[in-house]
Amino acid sequence: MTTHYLVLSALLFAIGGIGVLVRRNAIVVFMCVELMLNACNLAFVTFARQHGNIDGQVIAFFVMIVAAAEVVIGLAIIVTIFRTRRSASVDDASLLKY
Amino acid sequence: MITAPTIEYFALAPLLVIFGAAIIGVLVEAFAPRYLRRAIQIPLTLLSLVGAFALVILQTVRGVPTTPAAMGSVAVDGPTLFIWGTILVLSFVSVLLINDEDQFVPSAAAVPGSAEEEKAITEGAAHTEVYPLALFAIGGMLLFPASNDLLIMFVALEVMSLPLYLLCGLARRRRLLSQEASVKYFLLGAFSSAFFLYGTALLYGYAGTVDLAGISQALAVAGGTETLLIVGTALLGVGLFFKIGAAPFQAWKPDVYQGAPTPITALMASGTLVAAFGAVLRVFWVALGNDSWNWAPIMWGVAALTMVVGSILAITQTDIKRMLAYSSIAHAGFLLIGVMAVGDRGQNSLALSGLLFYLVTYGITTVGAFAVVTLVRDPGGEAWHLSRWAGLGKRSPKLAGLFAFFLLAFAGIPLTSGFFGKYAVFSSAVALGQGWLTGLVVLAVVASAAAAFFYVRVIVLMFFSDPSADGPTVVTPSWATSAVVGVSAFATVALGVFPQPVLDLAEKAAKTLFVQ
Amino acid sequence: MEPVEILSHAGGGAISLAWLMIALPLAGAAILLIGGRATNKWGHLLAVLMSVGAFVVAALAFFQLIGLDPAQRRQSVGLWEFIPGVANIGLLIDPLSISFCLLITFVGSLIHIYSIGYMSHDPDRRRFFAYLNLFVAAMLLLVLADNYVALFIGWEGVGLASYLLIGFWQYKPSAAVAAKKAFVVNRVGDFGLLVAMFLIFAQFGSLQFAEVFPAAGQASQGVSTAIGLLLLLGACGKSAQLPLQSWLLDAMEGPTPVSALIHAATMVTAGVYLVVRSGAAFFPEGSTAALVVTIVGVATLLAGAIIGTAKDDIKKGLAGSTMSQIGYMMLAAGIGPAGYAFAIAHLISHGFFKADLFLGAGSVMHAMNDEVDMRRYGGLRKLLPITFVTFFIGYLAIIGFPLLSGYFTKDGIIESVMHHSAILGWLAVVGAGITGFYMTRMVVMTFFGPKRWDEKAHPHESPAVMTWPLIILSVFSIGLGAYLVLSNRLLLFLAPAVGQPEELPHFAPFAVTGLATLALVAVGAAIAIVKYGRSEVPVVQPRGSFLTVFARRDLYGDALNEALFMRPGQWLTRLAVFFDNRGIDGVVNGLAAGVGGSSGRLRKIQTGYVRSYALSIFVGAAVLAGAWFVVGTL
Amino acid sequence: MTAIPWLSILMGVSVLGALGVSFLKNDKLAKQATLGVSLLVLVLAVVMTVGFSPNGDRFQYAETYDWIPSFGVHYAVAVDGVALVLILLSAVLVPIVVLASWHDAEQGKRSVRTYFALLLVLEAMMIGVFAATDVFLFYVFFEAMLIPMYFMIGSYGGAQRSYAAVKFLLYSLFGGLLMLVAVIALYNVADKNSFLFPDLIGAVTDPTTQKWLFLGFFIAFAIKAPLWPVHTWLPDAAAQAPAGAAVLLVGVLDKVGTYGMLRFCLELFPDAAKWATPVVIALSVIGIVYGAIVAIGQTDIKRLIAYTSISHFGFITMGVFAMTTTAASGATLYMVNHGFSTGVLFLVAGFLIYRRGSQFIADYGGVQKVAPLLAGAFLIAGLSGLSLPGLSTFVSEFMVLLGTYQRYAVPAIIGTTGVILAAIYILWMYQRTMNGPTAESVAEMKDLNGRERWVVAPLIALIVVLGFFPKPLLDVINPAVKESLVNVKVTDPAPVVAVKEGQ
Repeated sequence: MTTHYLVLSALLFAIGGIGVLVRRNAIVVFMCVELMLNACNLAFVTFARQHGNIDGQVIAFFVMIVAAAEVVIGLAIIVTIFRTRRSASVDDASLLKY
Repeated sequence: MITAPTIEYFALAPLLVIFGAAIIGVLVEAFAPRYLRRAIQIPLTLLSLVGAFALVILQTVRGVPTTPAAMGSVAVDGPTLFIWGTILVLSFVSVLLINDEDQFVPSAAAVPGSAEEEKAITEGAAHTEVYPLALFAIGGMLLFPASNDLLIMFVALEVMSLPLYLLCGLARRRRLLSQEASVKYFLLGAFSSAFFLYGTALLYGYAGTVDLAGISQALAVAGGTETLLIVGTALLGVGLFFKIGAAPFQAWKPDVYQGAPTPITALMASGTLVAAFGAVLRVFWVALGNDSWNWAPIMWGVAALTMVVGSILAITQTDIKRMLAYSSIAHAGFLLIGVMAVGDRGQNSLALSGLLFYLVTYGITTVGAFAVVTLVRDPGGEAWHLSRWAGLGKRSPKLAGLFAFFLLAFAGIPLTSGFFGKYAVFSSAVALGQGWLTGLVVLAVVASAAAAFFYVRVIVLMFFSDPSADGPTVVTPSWATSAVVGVSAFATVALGVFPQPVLDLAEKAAKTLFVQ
Repeated sequence: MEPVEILSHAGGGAISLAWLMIALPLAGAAILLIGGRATNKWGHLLAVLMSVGAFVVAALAFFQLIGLDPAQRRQSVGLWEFIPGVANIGLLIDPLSISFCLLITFVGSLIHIYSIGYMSHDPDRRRFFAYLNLFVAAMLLLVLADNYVALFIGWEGVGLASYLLIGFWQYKPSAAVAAKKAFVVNRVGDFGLLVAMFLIFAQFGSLQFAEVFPAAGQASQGVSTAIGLLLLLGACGKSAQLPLQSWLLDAMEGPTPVSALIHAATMVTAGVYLVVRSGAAFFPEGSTAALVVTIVGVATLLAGAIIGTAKDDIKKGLAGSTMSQIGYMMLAAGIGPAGYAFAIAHLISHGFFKADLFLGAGSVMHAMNDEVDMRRYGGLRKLLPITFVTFFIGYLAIIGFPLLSGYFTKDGIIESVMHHSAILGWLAVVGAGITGFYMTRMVVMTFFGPKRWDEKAHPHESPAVMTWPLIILSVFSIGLGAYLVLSNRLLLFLAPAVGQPEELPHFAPFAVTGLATLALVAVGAAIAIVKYGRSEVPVVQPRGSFLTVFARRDLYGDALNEALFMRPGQWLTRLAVFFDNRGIDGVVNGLAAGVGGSSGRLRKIQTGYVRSYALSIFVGAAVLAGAWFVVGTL
Repeated sequence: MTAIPWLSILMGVSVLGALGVSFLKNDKLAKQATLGVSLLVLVLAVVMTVGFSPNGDRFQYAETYDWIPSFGVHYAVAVDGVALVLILLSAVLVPIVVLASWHDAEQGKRSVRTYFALLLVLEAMMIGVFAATDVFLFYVFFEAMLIPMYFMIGSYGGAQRSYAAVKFLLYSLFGGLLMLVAVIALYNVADKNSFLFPDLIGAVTDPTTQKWLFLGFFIAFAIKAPLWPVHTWLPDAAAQAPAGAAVLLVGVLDKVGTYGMLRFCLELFPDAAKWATPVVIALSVIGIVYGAIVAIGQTDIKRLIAYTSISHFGFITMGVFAMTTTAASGATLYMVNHGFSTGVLFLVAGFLIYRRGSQFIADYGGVQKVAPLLAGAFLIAGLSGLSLPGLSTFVSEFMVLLGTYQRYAVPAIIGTTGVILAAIYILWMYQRTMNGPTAESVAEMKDLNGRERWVVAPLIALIVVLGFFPKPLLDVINPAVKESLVNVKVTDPAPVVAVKEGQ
């Protein structure tokens, strides 16, 4: 019965993706990305179970670490730009174009 | 029953050296007094790069290992070593550029134009963290093309990218653009790596392993039409295409290249591209090699779109760095042709050597070009707007001449390295003898004819139009920068006239192909 | 009949030095042109010397030639390999070419001498003499060549010389235009000659007379007709025959000696030479080509005569008559060996008396400070006695007054044409009548009647250097015709070169045609005397009847050319230029602009919004996956 | 065959000269040095020519070294008769151009020595491109040549210079890149692992492949030549370039196109060439007439000359593709003669324009009165442009038409009308500039000075001498052309009527 888990992870991934597209607040966008990563994790562990090997679970741990590192960097950047612009809207940051 | 893992330390030595140096660098930041840091960091960085390079040479001489290292998760084979060598050289020259601290913000945390920034400037503060960050990024670049399973590849991707996200935001001038570049690169990068990861997950689901060799075996058994495989490959592709800046995933490149500090742009445009192509080759040739009939057509479309978008959009650019970004997109398109030129072993090694050579030539020329860009300054920083470059040929003929030469190399004029790079890839593609690929080559040459227009446009500006009264000043380059320009100019000539030695290396590296 | 084979010259004697004929004047021209002002003082003397030298060589060669027995009289002197496998430069000394050489060098020398006086006041006299020498050299190459290529070199060489000399006073726009016109119209003829050469080469694989003529018989009828007509086109260009006559009248813009030498005595007869030279091969008796030649000839002789009747410009009047006289020669040349001799005879005698007339006209102009309008002459008889007498002799010769040159040669032509075809013959007779009219008109208007010139002019006889040539020429104009024609001297002399008719024509003085001709000439002359001698000649040209205007306007030849070629040509040119700039170049630039424009539009895709970039990635991913499915299921 | 590497020496001297000149600080010295070097090259070239044995093997002075083994590329140079005369042409023209453009570079207050250094670089490449017997090497020179010329037009040209330069570069580059694909394909199809020309002859057999490769090469050469309708870059480039550069552009660079057709299109892809002949002949004929007509309508002297060249290139391509010995030899000779005649035409026009400062015909009139020598030179140049018999251009034009007629009568006849049109465009230009009342704007015009006479005299001498005695050149050209046609497997049509044995 692993299919449901897969569907769920796909849904989560899709929601995350849509979120990135529709939300303006940089933090929220970033959270959506994290959501996508976690969707991946879900998929990994599911498949791990499906194949009956633990690679997937191990990978999930790796991903969490990476995600954490990403959070550190990401928040640093977002905070800096927030301080400069007094806004966390990703749409404001659109000087670079064409 | 789990056997204890064996690690081939010698094979991985270059990686270890770089990462070790990076960590030391961090410690230096933590403990060394501010006035000493720079004096420590620069030699540390450069030496580690040299050391790593020496180790790469040593391994090449000692004989290329034929089996992947670290329980099959890191493949140190001919191509890897060649790519490592290339990346290390390119990083070395890029670091020489970074060494010019006038490029970097004194205190990234300070709000632009705020009092504290003034203070930082007056104190002459500097972010020497730049060096360890760069080293981490370089380490990532080394690992990325060497990783023999998708997990390592993902980790490497992040290790390479995260420091770059930060570095992009550290430009001393035009802070807003720099920060914007940083945040854009970060968000999009994270987004795309999520795709990469999900693709990995699906492939894991398909093959039951993330080991590239394992995936290709699974393909051999199961054939190539399962949904998991298809979607997985597609998403994996998205992540990789994003990194090399292939259309339609190229959008970040111009913005980031434009906003980032020029030395970092140089590092990304040369090192990252090389690493990313290494990874692309590994994934598509090692893991999906048996499936080329399915992915080649897709890649055909991507390549065509990429070279057209790159060439066309570059024509009307007014920012020099942005223009070079589009040009690098176009070049990514040309390189993809080589990735598709797969056939029997001989054909593969031909295509591979072509790609490797192209990467070398393009990387070195790019660094040189960006180095020149750092030298042409306005009161407000670099003279980024093309119109400011008008008549540079009269103000400082040598510099303008060198830049023109680099541009001609990009355009692929004979007797420059760029020509042989293009030639190597195109000829391997034509050698396949497939109409669809030859057609793409024709498209490529038409595109490069269009691309030639905007390179030539800059030359026209520099040489054929008269300088404006308050034209940009050309700063006298630091020893490092002039070294960079000199080296890359020399390499561009040498590879344009006597490419054979490097070609030999590339061929030797490509002979063995990637280990399974 | 098969022409006698050409022998390559054994060597020795003046014949092997024939190249000197060309080399001397050529050297003269070169020295004067390169030497520049340094040669101003003695340049003209050198030129005269060279021309005389050429004459001496010609004379010697001539005597050596008649020393040989008739079968031997076709000596070719190879000079050097020109285009390997195509043509060599070589000279052919035979009765035909040598006759021309004598004419050219002799008359040429006289005109050189005359010019010393005529051009004495011109600052550019040296350049003038250089061009004259150049012309003589080219003309000799034309007639001496032993193949078509060398002939063509001379052919265009004389064209160049005539261009330079017509435009000698190039600061006069009219002169410049006339020069250009002459060259261009000649080029139209040369086009024919060129294509003829291609055809000959494609047929016979050679352009040497010695190889082409013997083989000519084997070519198909159509081909040889085509060759003939193409050659004729060339001849028409040089000899100002219809339809390429229009340049000759304008050519009178050149200094008068030029008109005398080039546009009366020698160059314009080159066409006749070409036809006669190739006659046996490509204009065999009764062939279509030959027929066309006769038609062109007769048409031109009438046209020229008619034009001559209406001109008030003395030189243009003479030019018209030149056209008409060459028409006679063409006509004769068209009727085969029977006519060749008379054609050449008339050509030679015409060379003398027409030169005489032109130089006389020049002398008159010299006296009237370059006034050319006969309506402003009159009664010059007493003031210019020598000029008058010589001119009058020339006049009698041209109208064919009994026992003078023209009488024998022209009547000879008319006679033999009569045998050939009555219609042509009678047309020729009519032409003679008109000649009588316009020449008489010219003499009367110039030398008789009251003086009509204004006070500023002080007519005076020309210096000896100018009058002596006149005298010599007029002497020849009296006797030469008889010498050449009586007892078929020239015909027999030329026979080895051009062949001879079955039965020799015996010249019967005062035969029916002869008398008819004389009568018509007399009538014409009488009308002229009545119209211009007895009645007052208005100084300003009257409007004149339609016919007169028709004649004045050169039978609307120029108008025709303008309507048919010039205007359409100008339109075509404008069209082409427009098409090139807007059309072809437009496409090129349009393409570039299109790329640039699309770039300008496409870059807007790069909105700068992270979310739209993300969207492109998202969509891209979807598309990729979709495409993969499609490909996978293929 | 001498052991002396003549061709490398020729190129080496020019390149070293260029380097030397570019380092000289003193402009005057730089000029003299350039002149010296180019004269030295000329002398060497002449010596080499003397040593050439026309009836020896086809390729002489051969040098072959591996350059890039992994691409099968050699540094292989050698000359046959055709290449030799074209190299000689370049060697003759360069010193004259140097002398002619003594002051050209100074107008734009731009670096004089750069200009002359570029000239020498260009000379080296011109020699190289004709000498290359390795297709790849040829391509390298073919493309690389563009750059110095591009800078000469762009930095030292007239008002529209950058437009003209860019147009020139991109147009040629486009053709060149298409050719690059063909070159690569040729290498792979032939599968000889070598780019040496002799190895590649007859290597491509499949007709379809031949056609594609032929097109790849031909388009590049057609643009270079230039052949109608891809000619529009030439008038702009030639009109904007300084006179000297224009001479080398039209006189030599464009010949690479026609030379390439003869050497590569015909010999490497004979069947495809025959297949394409009707079209090419048609284009050439159009070019002849069209170029002439457009030339008549020009108001700018240099543009006019450029269009006359387009007409002349029509003759050359027609001669090449007529594939008869006479026509092909004529075409080759035409390349040389056209170099001289257009050269002197451009140079004299350049002197004229330099004096008056205008390229427009309308700004002149009656120059002959004030500057007879200038006018005389202009006239002779013009006459050679309308290929007057006795001048070298006639010989070649005559041979081309004669040879073409043997196989393609109608095109030859149409082409011959060009003779009439030529008379119109040349003489009309001469009349408008030199004849008539002297325009006050030119009343003060100086006549040719000593330097300019030295520029014009040698060319005119050459034109006249070759006009009467072309044999030396033809003796060198003919054997080579015959060899090529043998490779193309065509034989001259025999005359319809066999005459008694002469030639």
